[in-house]
Amino acid sequence: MATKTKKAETKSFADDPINKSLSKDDKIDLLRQMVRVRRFEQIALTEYQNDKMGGFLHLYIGQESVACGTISILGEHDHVITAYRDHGHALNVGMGMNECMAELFGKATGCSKGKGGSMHYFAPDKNYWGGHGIVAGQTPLGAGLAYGVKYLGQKGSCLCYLGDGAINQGAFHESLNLAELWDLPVIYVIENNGYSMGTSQERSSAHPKAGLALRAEGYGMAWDQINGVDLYEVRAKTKKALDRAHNESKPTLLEIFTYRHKGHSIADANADKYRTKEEIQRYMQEHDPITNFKEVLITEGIIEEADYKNLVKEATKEAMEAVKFADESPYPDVSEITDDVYWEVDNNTEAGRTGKHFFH
Amino acid sequence: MATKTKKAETKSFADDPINKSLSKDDKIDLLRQMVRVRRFEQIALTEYQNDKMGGFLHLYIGQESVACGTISILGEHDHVITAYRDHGHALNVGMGMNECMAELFGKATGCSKGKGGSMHYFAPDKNYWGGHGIVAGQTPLGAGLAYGVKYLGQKGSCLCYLGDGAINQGAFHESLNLAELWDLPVIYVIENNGYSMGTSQERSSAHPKAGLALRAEGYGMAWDQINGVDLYEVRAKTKKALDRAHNESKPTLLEIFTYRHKGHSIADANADKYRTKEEIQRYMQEHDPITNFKEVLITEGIIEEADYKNLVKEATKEAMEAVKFADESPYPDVSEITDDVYWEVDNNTEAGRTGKHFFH
Amino acid sequence: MTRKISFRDALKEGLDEELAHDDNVVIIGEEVAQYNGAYKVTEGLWKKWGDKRVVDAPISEAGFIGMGIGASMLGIRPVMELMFYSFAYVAFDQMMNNAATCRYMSGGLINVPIVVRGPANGGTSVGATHSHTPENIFANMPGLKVVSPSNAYDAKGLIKTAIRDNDPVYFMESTVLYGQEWEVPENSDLEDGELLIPLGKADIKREGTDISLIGHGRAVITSLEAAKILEEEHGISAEVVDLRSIRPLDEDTILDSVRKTHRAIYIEENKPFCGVGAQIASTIQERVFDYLDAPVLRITSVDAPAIYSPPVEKEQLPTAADIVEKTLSIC
Amino acid sequence: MTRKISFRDALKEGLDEELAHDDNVVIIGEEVAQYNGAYKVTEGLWKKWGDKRVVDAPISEAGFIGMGIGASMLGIRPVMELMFYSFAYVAFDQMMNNAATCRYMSGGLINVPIVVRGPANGGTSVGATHSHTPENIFANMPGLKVVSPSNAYDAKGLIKTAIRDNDPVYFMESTVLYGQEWEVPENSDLEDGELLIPLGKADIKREGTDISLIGHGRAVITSLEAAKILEEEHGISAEVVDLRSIRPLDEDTILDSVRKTHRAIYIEENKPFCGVGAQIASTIQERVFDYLDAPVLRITSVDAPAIYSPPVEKEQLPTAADIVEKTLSIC
Ligand SMILES: Cc1ncc(C[n+]2csc(CCOP(=O)(O)OP(=O)(O)O)c2C)c(N)n1
Ligand SMILES: Cc1ncc(C[n+]2csc(CCOP(=O)(O)OP(=O)(O)O)c2C)c(N)n1
Ligand SMILES: [Mg+2]
Ligand SMILES: [Mg+2]
Repeated sequence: MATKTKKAETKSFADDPINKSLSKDDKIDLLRQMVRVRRFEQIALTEYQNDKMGGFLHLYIGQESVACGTISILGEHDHVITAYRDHGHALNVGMGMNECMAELFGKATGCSKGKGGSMHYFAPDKNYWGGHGIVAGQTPLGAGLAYGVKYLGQKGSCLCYLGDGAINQGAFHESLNLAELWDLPVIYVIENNGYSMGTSQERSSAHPKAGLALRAEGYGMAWDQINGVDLYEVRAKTKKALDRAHNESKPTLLEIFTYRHKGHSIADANADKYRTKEEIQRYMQEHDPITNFKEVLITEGIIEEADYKNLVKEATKEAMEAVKFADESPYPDVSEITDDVYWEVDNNTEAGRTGKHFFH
Repeated sequence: MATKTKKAETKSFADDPINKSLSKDDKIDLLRQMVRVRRFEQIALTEYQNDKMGGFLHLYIGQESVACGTISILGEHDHVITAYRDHGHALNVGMGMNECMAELFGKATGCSKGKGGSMHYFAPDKNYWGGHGIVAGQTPLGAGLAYGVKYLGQKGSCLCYLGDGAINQGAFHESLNLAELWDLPVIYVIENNGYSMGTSQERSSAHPKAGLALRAEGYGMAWDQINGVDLYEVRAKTKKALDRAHNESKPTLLEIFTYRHKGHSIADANADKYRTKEEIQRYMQEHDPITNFKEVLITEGIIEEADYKNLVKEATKEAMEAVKFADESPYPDVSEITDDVYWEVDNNTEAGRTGKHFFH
Repeated sequence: MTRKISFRDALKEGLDEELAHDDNVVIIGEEVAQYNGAYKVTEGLWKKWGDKRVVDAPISEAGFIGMGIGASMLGIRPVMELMFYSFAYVAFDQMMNNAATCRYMSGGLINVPIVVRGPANGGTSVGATHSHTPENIFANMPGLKVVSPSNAYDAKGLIKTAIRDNDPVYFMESTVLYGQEWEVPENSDLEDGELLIPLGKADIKREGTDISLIGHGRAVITSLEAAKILEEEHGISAEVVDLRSIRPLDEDTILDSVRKTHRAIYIEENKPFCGVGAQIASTIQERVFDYLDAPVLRITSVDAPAIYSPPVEKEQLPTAADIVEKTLSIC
Repeated sequence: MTRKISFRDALKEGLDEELAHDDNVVIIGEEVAQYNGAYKVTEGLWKKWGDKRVVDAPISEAGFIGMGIGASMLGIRPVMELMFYSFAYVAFDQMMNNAATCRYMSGGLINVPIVVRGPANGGTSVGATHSHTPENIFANMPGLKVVSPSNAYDAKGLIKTAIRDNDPVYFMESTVLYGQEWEVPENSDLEDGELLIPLGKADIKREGTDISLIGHGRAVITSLEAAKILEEEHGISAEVVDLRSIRPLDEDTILDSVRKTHRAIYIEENKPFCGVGAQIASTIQERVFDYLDAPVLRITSVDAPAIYSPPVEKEQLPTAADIVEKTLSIC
């Protein structure tokens, strides 16, 4: 499922203007971003096992190129919203490891003050609108962010990510129709990792052989498919969609083939039952987007193996410092449970002071 | 929008086995059915204006060939479910004018004891499962009826009707995916009359030029488009879908082009504002399915104009008698408001007698 | 202050004024623009304000309300019409989760200044699926606000405030009231130049000393009828308290009234189980137990899905006679 | 009767027995078959019963629950799992309208023997959108039945009855209880050969004379803890009443208990506004007003969306200490 594009084709995407214009440092930065995401999550996983957090932890490991590639081309009025597997997007829009780790620990210093947890990272100041737990529930919001950008007269867009399982929710279908009907500059990105929890794509989605992106056809919407292993391809093809959004105010449906190395979430005990060990191994060894891009940069003569090791070391250090930060931060106070429910109450406005808002 | 097939093509559908096998009487019966539906509704409309009923009245006038043609080919294990514009389907499955008219009048003798009204006709004994008011809300039910038929090991199907506006509801999309994924013998029939209330198809649905049925492609589902003016075509093409359901247990999405002569409902004061008078006139005069089929039967030498007049007279008489029946029937008693809520209570079972079920 | 206008026109005026007041206000819903609104609440607004500000939506309530929620995060102030509030049920996840919890789950970084309005009432023979009255259901969810005006004056003042509120406000009307008229002042007759009624302030619609008839929406009008009969035919002085907004809730006004009258009935057109009346009755007995001379009673719709049959449905909803009878049972 | 099994296994036994009892019972839900259930409630059932009887669904709750409703009209008895009951919100229209009103709108020609089950609880740090507890919301709708067992024994007996019931039953569980064990008899130890508990019968989980602690679901377990503390540390004898089913509701048992104790607190993990406790408190004061020595009090979750922070969420839910404190305030 995951990799349709052959190695040979890859070359051409490197030559795409959006990639050609990258400086050496830019390229190293892209690799660094992916490494940061991976190390952040690997260390978060350890801390989960150390009982530092609760609830869910959906790891992005294996899919780093998708968030990194797509977000790396965004500009001032481009917005991002995704589902619960949201750490990669968060770090790529520029959120710090500290507030992200502290959120996992349920600390008041977390990006959501410990109120959202792993599934609910937010950074509106960075055009990042979450982190959403209800499958496909974010897809109308994505249309809305695009609607807002357009309404405000800005040249912008919204990138809205969803999983291959999420395409079967009604809200997504309604969003596609609205997006095409109203010319909303939204780009829906299906991160197709082949599985929704333990259910393979074939068992959850009826679709023509060509793939899930074909769902766009019924709406007359533009679509494309991308080999997610290749960061250059992700950037090049997403750029086309972004141009369509910026210049024509038209939506696109992208299907990016990718793979998650770990289980659905930390609680997924069956991760190597519904997928063969061989399949997992193959993706980890032959189709890892980080390894792939590292090798591209080595081939391009931009880095050496040692530089890569150094990136890993730096990212590890950063993540460990985030753990320390999270560890040392306080939990929210019980009295703060009812903060952040109503804007008017939080801001102590006349409206917030009128009538009773809470009833326990 | 409505009529794509040219007159010339029509001939061939008359020769389709499903139509060839019709006796003269069968053909007259088909015409009679359409005439009955029309007269029933025209007289219901008058009675509405006489203040005999309340709420909504969505007339099927102009679309009669769709219910008549599709339902006329059904067998023992084929089920029918539709939306609120449900009188045509009801009479075609064999419901009587009496219980249908009485339902409009809100009488206890109505098919739903006066509890459902115009939008909610039911006759499970005739495989007719309503009559549903929430747009597209019936589409998962339709999948479920097909699921039930299949589960019970019967060779059957479910015909599930919806409007062109209804295709944009999430529940419909979810139903399409389930139907194709699980090989459910359901036939979704889009009765495309070009408008959802005052909104034209172009303003409500994004779709490729070829039409709404193309929505099926994203699911790899079979589809077809039908000129609803031609009863023979409706029967012939629906038969193919029915065979697919019976023999392969596979779903089909049909788009039948049709037109409603009246407003969306009796309350639609704008019926000739969002559509030009010329358009309405054109459909009434040139594309009326009853006139069309009457002419076909005259051309075939099966009836003469006078026979048709007679059919109209009979249907009028039947409808007027239904009015009388409805008029003379009692309203449900106020004490019956809480009947028909719980099966266990209605049947006075142990479960129905245990605990409090009602709280006013 | 002698001008009388309909509930419908009062709403329309409120919407029109807010469209003028803030460029970011946009009205979205099925048939709200070119068709002028299924119930004509938005009549003329599309003509006046154009395609950008008044938008016809396809039949995709989850999609377009969710879209409105997303847009509101960027500062747009969408006023969404549900043709019937019953259709909220296909948009329920968007309305309960995305509207109510995004602020919370982001630790207060987001707010959702959206209004979702439309009729939530029975009594018009449109059947069970079109007659839901989900005031209690939405008010159950912290993060949401729920408003239910009983008359044209309140409707205008409350819709304007709702649109300016920075939290999601669900505004539930009654088609039965749309055509009825009440006094609504011209702006030129108002000191502030416009009519704004705060959320969270109940209104004593009639003063009384013997019993408090408390309710929201059209039930308040029925209660006023009953109060008249009680006074004229039974010499009972009933106070009628109109919640106006259900969340935030003006408990003080309710409790003060009961402290004075020592008796209370909650009247609503909603279904009984866990209705708004349950919340209010429970609160009254908890907070002013010693003032009560009788249990707090409740009047609701007869507990079944809405029946179609027009004359019978009238009896399913609370009537003035029901209120008089219940009042006499404790007065 | 010494066998102890977990709440999870009790449910599984109930499902397994009903799969055997009636060929038309079919289990449908996300990950219920090959994955063995997200919470392992259906573990082993797919292996035992095969593809026809235990079915994995795509993430389309409105679609597959609506489908189940349609199938149930033909006599199939679908038992649908919601991985979290919170996901009912995307299927809300199907669950409120099609399940609850088709019987009514057809004048009684149809019945919908469906069960929709799954966990509805907070307390596991899964955040606001995954921690909804909509007992009150579904019980508001006539035509629906709502069940919320507090322990393994009840879970088994109630799920079996729910599946055999000819009306739609919404069955709400708690992941927090899944792993806990209770005594559940082997069928061979039962006179009738199987465990069936009627809906609409509350259960006195502990007898007492000074106060009635009434609740449903896990709040009953918390109440039992509190009752022990009250007895041991304060000499107060608390009676604990477990509703088991919320609709139908066993008002008699509740009222009898209060007639005896003269004091009552309703405890639930739901949000307060229009919660089940509001309904019960309102009923108690209305029906046994003169027996009450104190107002009926309520304990609920702290009124905000569910907070993630694990240690803080513990404090958002009712604790035994909360119950003890409230009890002492009126005893
Ligand atoms: C409406 C809803 N149904 C079910 C779930 C439970 N759930 C969470 S993630 C998931 C699988 C989603 O798979 P996919 O969309 O492919 O995304 P991936 O996890 O692979 O990134 C499920 C079933 C949910 N959160 N929301
Ligand atoms: C969920 C929902 N939204 C809105 C409505 C109001 N409504 C009833 S019919 C209708 C138009 C439907 O048009 P279409 O599907 O084309 O069917 P037609 O009336 O043309 O037969 C609308 C908007 C509804 N009943 N349910
Ligand atoms: Mg996936
Ligand atoms: Mg139409």
